[in-house]
Amino acid sequence: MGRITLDKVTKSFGEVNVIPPLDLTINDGEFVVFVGPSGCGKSTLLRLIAGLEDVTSGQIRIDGEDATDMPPAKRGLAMVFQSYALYPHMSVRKNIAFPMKMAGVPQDEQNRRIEAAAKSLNLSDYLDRRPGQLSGGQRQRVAIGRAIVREPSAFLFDEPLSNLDAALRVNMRLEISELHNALKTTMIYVTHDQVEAMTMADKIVVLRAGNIEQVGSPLDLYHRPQNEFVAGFIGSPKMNLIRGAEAAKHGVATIGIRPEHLAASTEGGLWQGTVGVAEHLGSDTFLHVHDHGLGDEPMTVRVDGEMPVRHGDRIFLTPDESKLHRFDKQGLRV
Amino acid sequence: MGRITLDKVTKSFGEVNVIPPLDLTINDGEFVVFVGPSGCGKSTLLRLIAGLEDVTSGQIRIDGEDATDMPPAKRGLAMVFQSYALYPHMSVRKNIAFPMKMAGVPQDEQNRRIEAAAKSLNLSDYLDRRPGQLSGGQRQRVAIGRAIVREPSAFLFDEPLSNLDAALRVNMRLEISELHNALKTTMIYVTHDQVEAMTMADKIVVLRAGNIEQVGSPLDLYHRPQNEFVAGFIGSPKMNLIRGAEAAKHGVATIGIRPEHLAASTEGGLWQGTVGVAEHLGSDTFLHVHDHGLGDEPMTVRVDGEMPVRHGDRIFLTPDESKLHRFDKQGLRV
Amino acid sequence: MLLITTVGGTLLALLMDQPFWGQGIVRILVIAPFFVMPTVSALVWKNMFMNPVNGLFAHLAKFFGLQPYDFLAQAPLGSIIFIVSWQWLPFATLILLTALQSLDQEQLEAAEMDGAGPLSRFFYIMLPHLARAITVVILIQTIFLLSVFAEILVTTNGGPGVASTNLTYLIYMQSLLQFDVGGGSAGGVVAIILANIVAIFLMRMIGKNLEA
Amino acid sequence: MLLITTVGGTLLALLMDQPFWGQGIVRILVIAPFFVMPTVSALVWKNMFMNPVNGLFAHLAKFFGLQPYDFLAQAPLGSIIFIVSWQWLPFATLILLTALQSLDQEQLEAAEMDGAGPLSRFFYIMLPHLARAITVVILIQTIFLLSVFAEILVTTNGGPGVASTNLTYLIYMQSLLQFDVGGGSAGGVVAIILANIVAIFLMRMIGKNLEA
Repeated sequence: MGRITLDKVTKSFGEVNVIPPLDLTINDGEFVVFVGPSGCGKSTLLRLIAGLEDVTSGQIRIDGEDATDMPPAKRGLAMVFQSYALYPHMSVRKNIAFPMKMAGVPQDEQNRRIEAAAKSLNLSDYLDRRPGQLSGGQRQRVAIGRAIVREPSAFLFDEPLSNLDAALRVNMRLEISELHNALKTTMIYVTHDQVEAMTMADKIVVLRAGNIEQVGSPLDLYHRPQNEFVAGFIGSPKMNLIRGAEAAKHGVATIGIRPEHLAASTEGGLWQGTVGVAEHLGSDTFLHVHDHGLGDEPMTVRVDGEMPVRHGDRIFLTPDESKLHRFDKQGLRV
Repeated sequence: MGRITLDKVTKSFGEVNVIPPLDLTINDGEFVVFVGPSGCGKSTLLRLIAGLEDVTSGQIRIDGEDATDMPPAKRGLAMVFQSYALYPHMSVRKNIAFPMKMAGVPQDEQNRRIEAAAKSLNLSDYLDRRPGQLSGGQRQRVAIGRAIVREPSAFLFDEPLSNLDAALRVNMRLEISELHNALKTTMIYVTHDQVEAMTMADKIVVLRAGNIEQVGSPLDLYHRPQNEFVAGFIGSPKMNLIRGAEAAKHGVATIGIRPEHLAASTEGGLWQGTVGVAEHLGSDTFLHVHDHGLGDEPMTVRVDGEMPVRHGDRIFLTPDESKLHRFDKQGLRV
Repeated sequence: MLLITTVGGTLLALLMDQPFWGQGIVRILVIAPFFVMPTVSALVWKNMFMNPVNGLFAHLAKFFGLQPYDFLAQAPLGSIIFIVSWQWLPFATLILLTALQSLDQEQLEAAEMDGAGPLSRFFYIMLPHLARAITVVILIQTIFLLSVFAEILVTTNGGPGVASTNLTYLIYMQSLLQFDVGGGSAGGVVAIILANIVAIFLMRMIGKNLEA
Repeated sequence: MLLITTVGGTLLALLMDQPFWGQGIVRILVIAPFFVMPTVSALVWKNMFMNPVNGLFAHLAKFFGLQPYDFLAQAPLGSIIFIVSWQWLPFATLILLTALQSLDQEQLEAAEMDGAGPLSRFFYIMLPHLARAITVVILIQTIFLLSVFAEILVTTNGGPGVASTNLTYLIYMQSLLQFDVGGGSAGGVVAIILANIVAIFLMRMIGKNLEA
């Protein structure tokens, strides 16, 4: 079981109010991602749930039980830290065994769980090494192993992939997703990378300055962003936001159109501009279009496959009207 | 001018041969990216060109002139380092002025160039700050500014974006591309990230263990990888490589198909398997398909837009025969 | 004598570490004695605190109705150990404090999540982390304690008898007070060799530290 | 005297740094004198090298046909400065070496690309980087040199006259040899205050270092 409820939780550091009153329910077995720019309070929120920080007011309930004043160890949660936080003077085996040793699990049971975790994480060959002798990806796995053996009611991940390189990050992302499919345990995952959030989450919580901007499934957020901030934050490349006269035509303050919902043509279309940087990825082409008369920012267009245009070429863009997002003066969705 | 020619260049550190004899020509005005996994010798190659390492044998020519034994400062090249390598005790202005001061450029000319560089890089407001007071992206710009004012015949970039976070990396990538469009100067760029290589390069040099695996434009490498290594390295997500009976049907040792050239269907198709992790990005869906009987690795499929499948669903895959890559036993393209 | 001082000093410093985390002013006060010159400190202790007639301790003792105790005469070794410890404690504290602060906070938090109480955290996480720093402190102190000279000269002059004589003072007496230059020089060479054996261990430690 | 010693030591150490980069054994040899006890070193110098009859320097001088020179009698201050410098040089070297090694190699390479020669690199890149370390060395040495005691006692006994007397030795003489406990104590207090003023600067430096 791993149902976590936050009820009017606030957190202040001295005078600074990091988290204003915040309500959130995380259901058993869900993979929830907290995402937001740096300094948005997402890590603080995770640490409140873990018990590493005390809430200023409000209540945290785990499986219906009030856990607000429980020490971290009693909450039945396991955390994977950004720095992995392995114990450098212990072997991998002892690192993984440490939480069980503290909990007084019998030796036989400890060995059984270590073997099982090591097998599922491909760590069996490294059990007697020190963390210092392992690569970044292996350390990450040890940290996950140390969390698994506790058989927690929920896993907490604090930007676990930020110290890995691009290729390894994609692999570990898949491994964690597969782990969730296999264990079906509640997982709470903090990241600043919206791609990680979109690919891994059942439910995304978008945070800005301690406030929840939107809660929903990845596709909810992609199709119906509640405000301009979420619209600009979710999706890669970023949504094009257009203000002024063009938006007024639609009767709103701002309209947004995603790069993949713009049709590009060299013959004709609704808007025109000149090609700036053209990024040819083979599978797609991203065009950055300047001088379109719709604002100062270049517009980004995604074209499937290839498009034989070069720097300085004239290009026409036509938005898919059905995929247009409309926002009012306060930046809220209309 | 910035035409650089490497003629049978080798480099050994003691007994270890890092770069076997290597020939390469970089034309004036080209944006060349050296890409490869870590330890492939790409940084060493850049440092050989810069003159920070001495070649063991062979010749480096810059604009036809033998530069093999020239000191770094005389080669007319400017380098942007991974750590930015700014001088921490100098203001931004002095940092940018340093190479001109060393070259004895008159004070008026120095100021003119600093103002011009600061303006084009949005640094005008920060000229009197110390590097320690700047953000990562700003430091990166100062490092580029210090390179620009020298008006070099070629820029050398050594993984300049690896210390920035994902969003900033995309921005700086565009800025460097725009800089190249504006200056038309030769640029040599080292990275381990194939996306950077694909989006920025005129010409990509793929390196493995000091050997050049392939040289070509991004689309050359995407459409006609010369061997399995390049096929697997270029493109995101990775190409699916299939060996054994299925490949034998095509009369080769290995066949490769990119995730975007596989059609997925829930009704029927050539191959079938079960969905493992499904990554819903909104604009695309990436499916990782297991139990397809074609090998141990899961197959990756890219579906445009959304596809309503879940973990454990049955799915059918059909490759686009015209986009199939064929490789022989030695891993070379057939 | 050396062992008692160093081990005692190390343990005391470890205990003292806990409350001082990040409190700048307290830290300066703690570290101040380290910068007081050995001769001065010995004199101050001798005359101001331990003097059986006018010393502060004597006054204290009288205040509680006890017999004033001539520390340096009755327990010369103990007194010297006390003075030297007082001087070297800040040094150990400083080094161990720096080491403690270099401990990754996330490791402690991970251990807390793993169910380790304060005592377990100290023994399983902090002590292994400090192991190297403790060794360095012990080695450095050993070298310097070999040469505690000023204190002995000023306070007890090596006496009574040779109860508080150490190697350096022995050399001094041999060669200058008894004009036995040969014996003194021999002692000097022995001392240099001894110090260098310890120094080699120390250099290895520091070398490892620089690499890590 | 203090200034000459520290500045001289610092400059010498800086020059010595260059060739020793990364050469472990040479480094240990250079650092060894630091671990030799002050008394011992002073004795060794006095008897083995500078003695006008049997000293090594005397033999050397005779070998070259020169008049043996009684260093300690003729130039007491110079001799003491020399001995103390010899002792403290390794300390400065060690600290500055560590500071130099913490200098980012890419900065030097960037300067090289920017057209700075070895001399420009030293003045524009290395010296500013070392500025803080040099200050720390000067401060620490100042504190310790205030208390150079053993050397003076053993070699010149403060004489001839008071030519080589410093503050600590003055206190020693005042309070013990002349039994003027009051004057000695006063001197002691002055010394403690002096040391602590320097120490406060030092602590600020170290504090900044820890933050950076």
